[in-house]
Amino acid sequence: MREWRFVSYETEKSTFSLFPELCKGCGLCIEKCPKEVIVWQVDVLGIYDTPTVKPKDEESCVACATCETYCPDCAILIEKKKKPESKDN
Amino acid sequence: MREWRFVSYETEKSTFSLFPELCKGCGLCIEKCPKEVIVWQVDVLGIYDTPTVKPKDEESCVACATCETYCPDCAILIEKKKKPESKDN
Amino acid sequence: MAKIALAGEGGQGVQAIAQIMVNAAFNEGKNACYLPNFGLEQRGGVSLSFVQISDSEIGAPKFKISDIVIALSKRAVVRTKQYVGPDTIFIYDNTRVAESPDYAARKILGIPATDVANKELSSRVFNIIILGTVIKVTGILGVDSVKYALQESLKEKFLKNPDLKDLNFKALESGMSLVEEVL
Amino acid sequence: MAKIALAGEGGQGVQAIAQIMVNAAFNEGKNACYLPNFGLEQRGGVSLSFVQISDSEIGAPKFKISDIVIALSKRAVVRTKQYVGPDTIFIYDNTRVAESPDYAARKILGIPATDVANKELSSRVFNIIILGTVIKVTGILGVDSVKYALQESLKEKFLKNPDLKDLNFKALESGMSLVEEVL
Amino acid sequence: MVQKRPKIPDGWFEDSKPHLFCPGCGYGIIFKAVAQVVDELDIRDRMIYGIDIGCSLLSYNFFNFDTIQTHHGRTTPVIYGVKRAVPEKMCLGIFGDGGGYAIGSQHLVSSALRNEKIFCILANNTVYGMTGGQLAPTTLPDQKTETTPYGKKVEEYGWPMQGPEMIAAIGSKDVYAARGIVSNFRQLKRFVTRGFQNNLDNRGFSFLEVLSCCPTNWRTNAKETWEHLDKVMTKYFKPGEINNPLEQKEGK
Amino acid sequence: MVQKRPKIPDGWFEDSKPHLFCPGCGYGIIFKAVAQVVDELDIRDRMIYGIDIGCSLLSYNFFNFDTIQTHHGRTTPVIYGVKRAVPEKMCLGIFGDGGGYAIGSQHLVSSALRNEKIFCILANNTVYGMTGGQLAPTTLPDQKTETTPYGKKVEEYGWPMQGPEMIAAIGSKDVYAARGIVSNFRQLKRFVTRGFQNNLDNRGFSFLEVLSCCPTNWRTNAKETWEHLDKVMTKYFKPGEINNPLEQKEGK
Amino acid sequence: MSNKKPVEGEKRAFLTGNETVAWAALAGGADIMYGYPITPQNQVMHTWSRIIPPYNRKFLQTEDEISAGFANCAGALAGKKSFTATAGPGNALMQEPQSMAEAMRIPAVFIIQQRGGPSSGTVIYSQQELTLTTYGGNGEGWRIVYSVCNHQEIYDYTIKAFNTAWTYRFPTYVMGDGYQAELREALTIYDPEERGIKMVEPQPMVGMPGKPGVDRPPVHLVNIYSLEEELYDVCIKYQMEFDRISGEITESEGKNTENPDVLVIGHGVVFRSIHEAVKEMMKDGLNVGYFRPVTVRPMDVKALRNAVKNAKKVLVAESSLGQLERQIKAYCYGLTTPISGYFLPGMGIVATDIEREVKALLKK
Amino acid sequence: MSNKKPVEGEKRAFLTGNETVAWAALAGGADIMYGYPITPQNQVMHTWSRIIPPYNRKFLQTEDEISAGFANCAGALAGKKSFTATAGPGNALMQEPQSMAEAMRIPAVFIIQQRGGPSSGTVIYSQQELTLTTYGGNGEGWRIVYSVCNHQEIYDYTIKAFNTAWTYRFPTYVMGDGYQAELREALTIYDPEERGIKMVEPQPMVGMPGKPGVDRPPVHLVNIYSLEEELYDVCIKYQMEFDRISGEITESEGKNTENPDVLVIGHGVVFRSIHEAVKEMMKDGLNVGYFRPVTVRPMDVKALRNAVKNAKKVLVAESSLGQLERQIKAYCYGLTTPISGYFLPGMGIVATDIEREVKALLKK
Ligand SMILES: Cc1ncc(C[n+]2csc(CCOP(=O)(O)OP(=O)(O)O)c2C)c(N)n1
Ligand SMILES: Cc1ncc(C[n+]2csc(CCOP(=O)(O)OP(=O)(O)O)c2C)c(N)n1
Ligand code: SF4
Ligand code: SF4
Ligand code: SF4
Ligand code: SF4
Ligand code: SF4
Ligand code: SF4
Ligand SMILES: [Mg+2]
Ligand SMILES: [Mg+2]
Repeated sequence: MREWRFVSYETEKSTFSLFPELCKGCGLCIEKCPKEVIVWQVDVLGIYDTPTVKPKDEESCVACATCETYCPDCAILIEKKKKPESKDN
Repeated sequence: MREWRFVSYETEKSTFSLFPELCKGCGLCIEKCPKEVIVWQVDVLGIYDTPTVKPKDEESCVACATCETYCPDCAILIEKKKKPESKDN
Repeated sequence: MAKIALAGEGGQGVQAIAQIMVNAAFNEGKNACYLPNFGLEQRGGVSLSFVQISDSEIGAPKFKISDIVIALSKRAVVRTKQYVGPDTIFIYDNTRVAESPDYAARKILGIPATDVANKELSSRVFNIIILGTVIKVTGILGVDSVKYALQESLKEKFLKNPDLKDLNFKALESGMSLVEEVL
Repeated sequence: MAKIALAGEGGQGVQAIAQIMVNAAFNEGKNACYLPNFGLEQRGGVSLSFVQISDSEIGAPKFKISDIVIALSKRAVVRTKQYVGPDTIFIYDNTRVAESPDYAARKILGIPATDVANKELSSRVFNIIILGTVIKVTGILGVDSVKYALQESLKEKFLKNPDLKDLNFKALESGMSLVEEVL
Repeated sequence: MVQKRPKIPDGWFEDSKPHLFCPGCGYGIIFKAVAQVVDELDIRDRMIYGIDIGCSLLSYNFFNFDTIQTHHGRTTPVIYGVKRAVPEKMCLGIFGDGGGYAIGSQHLVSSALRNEKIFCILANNTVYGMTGGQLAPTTLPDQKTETTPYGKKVEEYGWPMQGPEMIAAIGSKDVYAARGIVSNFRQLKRFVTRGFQNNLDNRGFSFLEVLSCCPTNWRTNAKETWEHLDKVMTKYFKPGEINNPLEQKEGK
Repeated sequence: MVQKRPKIPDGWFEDSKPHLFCPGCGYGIIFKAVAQVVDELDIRDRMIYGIDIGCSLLSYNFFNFDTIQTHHGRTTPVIYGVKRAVPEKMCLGIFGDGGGYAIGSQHLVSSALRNEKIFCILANNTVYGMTGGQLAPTTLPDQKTETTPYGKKVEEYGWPMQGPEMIAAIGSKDVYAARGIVSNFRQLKRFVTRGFQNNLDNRGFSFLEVLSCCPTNWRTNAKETWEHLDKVMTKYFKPGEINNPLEQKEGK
Repeated sequence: MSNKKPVEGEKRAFLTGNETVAWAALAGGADIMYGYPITPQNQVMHTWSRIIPPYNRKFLQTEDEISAGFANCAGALAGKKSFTATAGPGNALMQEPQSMAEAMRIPAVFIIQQRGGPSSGTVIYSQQELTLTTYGGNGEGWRIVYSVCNHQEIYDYTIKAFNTAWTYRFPTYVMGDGYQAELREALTIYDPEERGIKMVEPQPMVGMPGKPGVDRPPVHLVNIYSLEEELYDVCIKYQMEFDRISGEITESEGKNTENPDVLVIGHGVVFRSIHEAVKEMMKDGLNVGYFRPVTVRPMDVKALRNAVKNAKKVLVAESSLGQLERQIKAYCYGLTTPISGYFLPGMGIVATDIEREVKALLKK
Repeated sequence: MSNKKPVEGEKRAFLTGNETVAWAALAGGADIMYGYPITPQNQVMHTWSRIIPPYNRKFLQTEDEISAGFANCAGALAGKKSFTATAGPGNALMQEPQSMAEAMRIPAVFIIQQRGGPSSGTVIYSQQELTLTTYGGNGEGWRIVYSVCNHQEIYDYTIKAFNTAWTYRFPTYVMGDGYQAELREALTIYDPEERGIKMVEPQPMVGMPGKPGVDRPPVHLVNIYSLEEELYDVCIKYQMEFDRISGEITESEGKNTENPDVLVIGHGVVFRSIHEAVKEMMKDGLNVGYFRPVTVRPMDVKALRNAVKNAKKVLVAESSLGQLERQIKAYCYGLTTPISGYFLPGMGIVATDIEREVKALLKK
């Protein structure tokens, strides 16, 4: 099984992971996110040396996975966090 | 102007002329005539040595020219006769 | 070896008699082949057929000069001119073609096949009369084997109407004697 | 005669500097030609360009061994290997490509073009720095004529933003001196 | 007895008559409608006529106007090629259902799409006539053809092609799309006139399918031919105007 | 930190990723829908996948199933050729609007006509992507392309092609014809599922046009890309099911 | 494919050439035919579609020759013995898929019945598709082409074509012509296996058993390459394979090729006339011979050069304007035997034509 | 056609080969281009459609190459200077209309930019369409094909192609390749009339003035014939005309063809390398020469045979697997100068390749 480099960002409702070797910096995710969560970043460069993306903060993401769905390159992984109450169980 | 051999048949309402060099003996006219006027004949042969057609009598033809219209080979000419009254004039 | 070109109008049964001839030859163990011509039109063109029957191997499927040419209509007479050489026997239906063509052939024979068919037999067996003349002129096929092939090819019709067999055989024989008269 | 192969990622401006070079050569009355490579993908392939400048007639549009190879990304370094011969000067961007390739070239020169562009000038003139290094290494074109061609090709941009001209010329000169240091 | 002349339209090239089509072939009727309309519209000197390989080829010297015999299915690109080069010409193409709906369907589709100002008439005889009666895109269910000797199976080859409906669906409102039938000459002529008119007005592409007959490959006599046309074919193909950008919509 | 895996569908051939398509290309989204459905229907071992020359060619090693790269416009005859030979296979072809509506339109028309039990997905990006942005049959009015540098004139090239509508008009009721859009993934997946289902049921031909994006030739950024898709393209092309022989008609 | 044998034992039959093709394909185990009507091959399709039902074979009439050609490739890729038949403009149109078959080594079988050309020409006959069939398309002629001359050969080589295709994986052709297509003559039909001809089993190139990515890697077949070097490697490899197998494939026949005053060369149906003419002339004591390539691609160059070298003069006879002569001259470059041509484009050549031409050459 | 001249006087320009084609067509008075995109000729269409508006010329993008080819024929039949451009699989597909152009003597102009083959091959470069372009279709090669080697020639011969086509009424080709298509280099563009090149006026073959049947007989153009004999007569007539005019059309160039130790033969872009290599080797005192056919159809056979005869050895260099060599050998049949080939299918050939090969031959 191939291993892909990734960076993960924890937000309240999700773990937002980006696979820079897959990201081509197209920006489709940024524009498709219903909550305008995603922003450019240059700390991690994509496969074509382009900027990649990350969530702008820890609050906005609602873990809807729209970005994941519409990324043509499968460069985003959204892991929904269990609701706090279920954590208490 | 090319001359075509023809035979003409006088009926009450029409002059029915057949051009044997054009008639291929397909019979479409026979079946299309609304008055079932047209019949086969072997006295005059068509271009492929087939039987040709003629009106069966002098009464039935109504000079509608349906046969002329539908003959794919322009082998029939229908000349409508002026009504008898006009003849008297 | 016989090279026979047959030509007529569509519906005159030219291809059918070519077929019967090569079948008879095949049954006799001879080499035989037959090439129909095909023009652009489905109907209306002159129907041509090139038949070859031989005891030895056959070369080109189509020949340039015929031993025998059969022309059954005015257009067929014109169309077959190119296959006529000084050794050709040219046979035409003189009911349909009034004037004898002035081709430089060995022999030009007019056969009243249409007339005989219509008056003495039936217009349906017109082509079988022609078959008879060809058989006679070539002499390359046995009459019995031709009759057998004829029977085979019309088997179903003969079954339905046994009189037909007689009619056809009569036509064949009449064709043979017609040509004998003029040979 | 100079045979120069330039390779980089799409967007690095490889084709643009090839174009400026041959324009300059054309203006100088030299023979020049330039063949872009084209792969299947519209984007994502390595962008390659084959430039030739000469005082005499030019033969094949594409050559097999370069006098100078410029490789501006990791993939470009790999892709251009086949154009390297024992007499080749191989230049790469050592900001983007960490390890010096072990090709059997005459010289292998790492230029921190990206670094210099980003830090001292602007990432936009990265390719002009490279242009400077090529000009310097080949020595086949006059600096003024290159500047003129550069100006022509960016005329409209320069008109809109006159500072750009200076920036580009600086980049050109910086490219020239960068390579001088390592030559 | 005075010499009589057959009513051969001026648009027909009389020297080539009797023509090369089979006895009872529907093409003759289509050509009569075409020539009469050309004469009525007085456009003979502007006509460029293109034909396929297919039985329409037999009309290579049929008309009293300039004719280009092309390849099977290629009449359409040839006549739009002419039209684009010399737009003042009236470009008419006539071909079969094989040429139009099979091998040349990309041209028909594209002419409708680009709204080429040409007029295409397609003779739907449900077979490949010229090559001796093979399956066509229009062949009826269970119809026996040389390549469906046990009858055409719908599971294998689908239902008969709906040509003018397809042309109309492609998109342009300026396309004239209609279906005539050789047994209704008045209607046929009307459709032919409108087809030309749509080009004359420089409005758009004109397409007319004509339900035609091929007694040779159908092996029908005259009675069966008319019946097959009127009773059987019209079950699968509805005559009428499918799209008429000219005001006058065809009622019946 | 535990190793994370990108959500690459099993149906994708992971070794060939990142794939060869441009940044932001709509094909990637289509392929995601396809692979997810193939995985859900568990038909990977029955898949034969055909692609055109056209950007779909860049998927020659994209999927985890057997792939035949064909010629421009010829995916359709190749995959129905396979299907006729080995009917137990599921045959999918993906190609562009040039391949499908221009050079290969006769194959599409004929597959719809014969109701070939194959599934064709056509990416409508209103240009010839692979060759650098020429006019396509779907190009929008006034759109600038390399071969209409001053904008496409409707008088010259007509209105944009209505593909699924044409396919539906050809005649068979068993043809599945729909239009999806890459900006509506749920719907897209539903349409892909039904397209496959129509083949799995051995009912008929399935055709899905997908409004896709070509940011490279459109020269759009991400925002403009989505807007062009959702606001401009949908003015000319209506997403939805045009013909659905499966019961569940698509509401929205 | 059902187990029922279409032909049991050996049988004399009297068929047209087109019927012969269909029966041979059936006996040779063809699974599927894709075709588009064109004279003079129509009857192949007619016969095939008429005779297959008991044997569970398939037929598809496509929308054009492009489709028939590509579907033919597809059938073979899917592991079925697949064939098509075409002629003239259809053959021209089918070059696109034929070229794909060459590039992807697809063992598809093509039957060509040549008609008059160029363009629509005639629907009757010619040998004007020699160049097209051997070297058509934008490629290098990686094709195996049998040029047959009688119905027995049509039968034999149609069966053989499937074996050749599936053994060597190059597209394989049986090239006849309109005369042979429509001619009726006798031949022996037989079941190849009963004659000891081992029929090669087809193998799929896609859709093999197992789940791709699990049981086996997926197959990804291409005919386009990103780099010149990639294509170059493929070209060299395939050319070398083609050259290597040529020795096993080439077939030819010759008579009196040791030292003839005139050697007559011709292929296909024209060879019948050559054969007859040479036989007759030899009977008359003339020192003439013939050489006939059976495979016109690849050509039996060794035998050809030998025959030409030994001859005093060479006559190439063909129903085209020098298409065969051009190939003969290219293959025989370096030899000096004078070669002249007798060309009747689109027309039959008979034995007396050959005799006349040969005698004229003898007199010179 | 408007009267405005696209090019006034003479001008140096720095263009791609594709741009050069478009400008030459414009200067040569082309009225209309029909085309379908394919790499590497796309830019011909791009440039043409971009530059024509002021000059009232026309462009139509068709649905495929078949259509582009037939429409191209139609434009010429209608009396307009018409052209198209294609490559590779598009060229294969366009053989059907090209064959019609041959049969009907249609003066249509075709631009071919060869790409790698067979099949899709590469989009880059090759010389693998020589056979296809000179002898494609189901015909006899009644085509005039200029194989150009640099942008000046692209310009000159594109203009000339229209004159050749309209003078002789055979389809006329300018054959380049992907390298030349995409290469940028300098050339002089000019107005042909100002240079004293008389541009031939096109004449319609249909749609002439007057009412048919009244003012003039109708024109009925065909490409199919009912009888073998009719087609035969046409074939012989056209072949004779083609042969007759060949003397006026053929072009070639040679250097040191009197008695070279090695004569190098090549066409198109490969000739550039041959030219360079031979020049270099001659400088080094080697006795080498070259022969280059400019018209690859018809070939300048006399000059070619002369050159080959005088040489001790011949090397044919080409970016294909012997397509040119085969033609050379056929044309030179009877000569005995050893010919060897240097073949890089789909790959460029450089001067050092030629030098290496020549020197190896010299050593042997
Ligand atoms: C490229 C090509 N393919 C096939 C043919 C053979 N062919 C000639 S006519 C014809 C079919 C004609 O059928 P259709 O178009 O329906 O016209 P019809 O004769 O029925 O009027 C075919 C397949 C050809 N001439 N050219
Ligand atoms: C026969 C042939 N003609 C033309 C081409 C050139 N060609 C390659 S891809 C393409 C167009 C692709 O456009 P489309 O089908 O819309 O696919 P896209 O790239 O937009 O997805 C063309 C014309 C070819 N490869 N083969
Ligand atoms: S994560 Fe995906 S959608 Fe977002 S920029 Fe990267 S490639 Fe584009
Ligand atoms: S999961 Fe939804 S909300 Fe969160 S970043 Fe992605 S698209 Fe935006
Ligand atoms: S004119 Fe009318 S009624 Fe008289 S014969 Fe003709 S069709 Fe019959
Ligand atoms: S007159 Fe006309 S319609 Fe009547 S049989 Fe004769 S050809 Fe047929
Ligand atoms: S074959 Fe049919 S369509 Fe063709 S001319 Fe005869 S009747 Fe008419
Ligand atoms: S050119 Fe357009 S369609 Fe092709 S891969 Fe790039 S974005 Fe996608
Ligand atoms: Mg039809
Ligand atoms: Mg597209």
